[in-house]
Amino acid sequence: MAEEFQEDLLSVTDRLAAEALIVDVGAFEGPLDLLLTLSRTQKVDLRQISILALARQYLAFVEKAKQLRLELAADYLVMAAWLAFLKSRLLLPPDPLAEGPSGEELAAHLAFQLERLQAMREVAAKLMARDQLGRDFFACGITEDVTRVRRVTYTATLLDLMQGYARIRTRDDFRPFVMDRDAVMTMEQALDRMRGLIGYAGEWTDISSYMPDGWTADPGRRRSATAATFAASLELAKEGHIDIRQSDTFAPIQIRKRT
Amino acid sequence: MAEKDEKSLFEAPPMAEQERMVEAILFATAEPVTVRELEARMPHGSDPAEAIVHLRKRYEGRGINVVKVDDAWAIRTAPDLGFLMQKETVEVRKLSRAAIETLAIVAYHQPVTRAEIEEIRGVSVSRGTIDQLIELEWIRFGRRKMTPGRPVTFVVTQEFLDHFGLESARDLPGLKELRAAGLLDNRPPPGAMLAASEDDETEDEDQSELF
Amino acid sequence: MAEKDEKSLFEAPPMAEQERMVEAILFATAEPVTVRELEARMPHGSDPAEAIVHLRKRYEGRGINVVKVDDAWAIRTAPDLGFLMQKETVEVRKLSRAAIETLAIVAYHQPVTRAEIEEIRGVSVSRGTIDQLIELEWIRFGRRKMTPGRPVTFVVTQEFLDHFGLESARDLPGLKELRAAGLLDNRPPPGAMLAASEDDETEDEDQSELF
Repeated sequence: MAEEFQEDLLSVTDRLAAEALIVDVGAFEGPLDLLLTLSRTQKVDLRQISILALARQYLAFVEKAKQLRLELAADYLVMAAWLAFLKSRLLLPPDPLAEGPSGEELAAHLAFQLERLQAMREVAAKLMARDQLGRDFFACGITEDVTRVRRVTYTATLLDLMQGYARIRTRDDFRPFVMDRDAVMTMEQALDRMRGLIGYAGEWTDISSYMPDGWTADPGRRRSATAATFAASLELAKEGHIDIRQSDTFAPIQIRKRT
Repeated sequence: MAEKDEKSLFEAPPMAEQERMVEAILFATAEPVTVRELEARMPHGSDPAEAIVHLRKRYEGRGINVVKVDDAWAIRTAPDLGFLMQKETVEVRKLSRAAIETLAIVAYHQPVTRAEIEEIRGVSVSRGTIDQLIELEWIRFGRRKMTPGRPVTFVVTQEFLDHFGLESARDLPGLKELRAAGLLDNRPPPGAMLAASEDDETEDEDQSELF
Repeated sequence: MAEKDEKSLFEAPPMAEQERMVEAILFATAEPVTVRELEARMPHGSDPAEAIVHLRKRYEGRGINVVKVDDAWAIRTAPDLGFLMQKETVEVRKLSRAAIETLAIVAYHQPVTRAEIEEIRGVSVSRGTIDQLIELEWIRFGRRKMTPGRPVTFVVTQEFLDHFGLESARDLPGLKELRAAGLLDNRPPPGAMLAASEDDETEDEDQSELF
């Protein structure tokens, strides 16, 4: 009871915080950056942060963005899915038979990542605040005026060298700019395809069965098609056309038409 | 007689004279100069390392100082007098936040691969960020990593140390604390098996081509 | 009270401090600096003319001296040490495109024969280009190839590695890495993506082998 009550309380403040963040979602450099900002609202040492609370805050943020019909990049949704999974792992009593890392281990690693990113930002600021050559201290203003011996030497930079090599090795590839989409399936393509098919999906179906013909044999094409199909499924789920589920980490992802 | 002449020909100049020579060479060279270079340019038998010790002492507290950069030496103005130098200041190209963070990650985690930078920042490193840092000569390619795929690594350069007034990468601010806190460890995500890390490698490599 | 504050605000720094300031300004400025300019840049009430007298004395007989140029002042190396500066007067020119490309091919494909270089570049390599690279001590002759005619090969030198800040030629980034760093703009031809990335792999491993 008390736990439930607290969760509600949390989600109210979370929702308020989420609303404030949504205004400048463009200012975040991806999910980890957003998580770090969210973690500051807990006002504790990063080492004592509650990952569970953080997961709730993040999910509230994504939920709010959905309500406002805001476009969130796919990696935000992937992180949301992962955090939802983590949340469930943290709340459920540990299953001794379950394979893979425990919820605590995953949470500890996320906390580590946040602390490390925060630390890198702090030292980056410290670095830039140092006295800098040409701004705070200076090299000799003149290059020596003694001109006794004149010898011509030639120089080149590593960049010249690499660009030179790249130029030769790709000369044959050069042609007027066209987008090579041969081995790349875009999310738009996958979306178009799935919209046509989804009407028939009354039962739970593995999303791998939505992969287009001819895209499964070649590993490169298969990888691209898998990514595009998955991203498209998230998009369709977001739009409310389908339900999506996955029973376990790395288990098949299944979808069905929402009724 | 001839023997004596020959001897004096190879005798090193007195230390005071060697100090003058080092002073002149460091003054005339914008880039830091290594002891080995000094040795090559000074008369046979000179001991530039000792001359530098004297010279450095002589310039203590002066308007210009002898500073160590990596394994080389340079003369630089004292940092507290920067305010006099407005005229000399060249506008440094403003670095993006991504570039600054990437630079810090290379400095503190070197040698570091592109995939590791991305793992720490949580986003992919945009084209041009690395390019810009290489062009500034603040980072360069290091040894390849002995992991699957043998990815190239990045390390910071002597120019980087010179620019930020660091004697060596060990003097980076807060380095000890970060190391003590374990924040510089390469900690793989839990459950990442060898196979998984191999997968990651290829994934990271091909990312820019897929999307 | 206010008057007193104002006065102390404008009080000139001690002469030793003024000397430091003049020292730093003269060192960091390319052109000789006039007393009037010094006055304008130093705190109100400073007496740069006197500071110069002290400074000049301090540098008497040193490796660098304070010298008068017209009505302005500058720091210059002592005239008797000019012989040490010969190295500073080399004129540096950019390497030609043909030379850079040839050098790059040697670095990436070594040991490589002249015929192989020509095949990769698609044009013949002039004698002068190879000579120039050898003279720069960036490439040298390697082993003869065990193919008919036993042609000589070229490899890069330690000087090359030093100049380009590389620990070994194997640390040079592959095509895929060049592309990832944004140094390579065009994409591979359609369908070649997989084949190309496999190629890259072997290239990284067997850089010495020609494919």
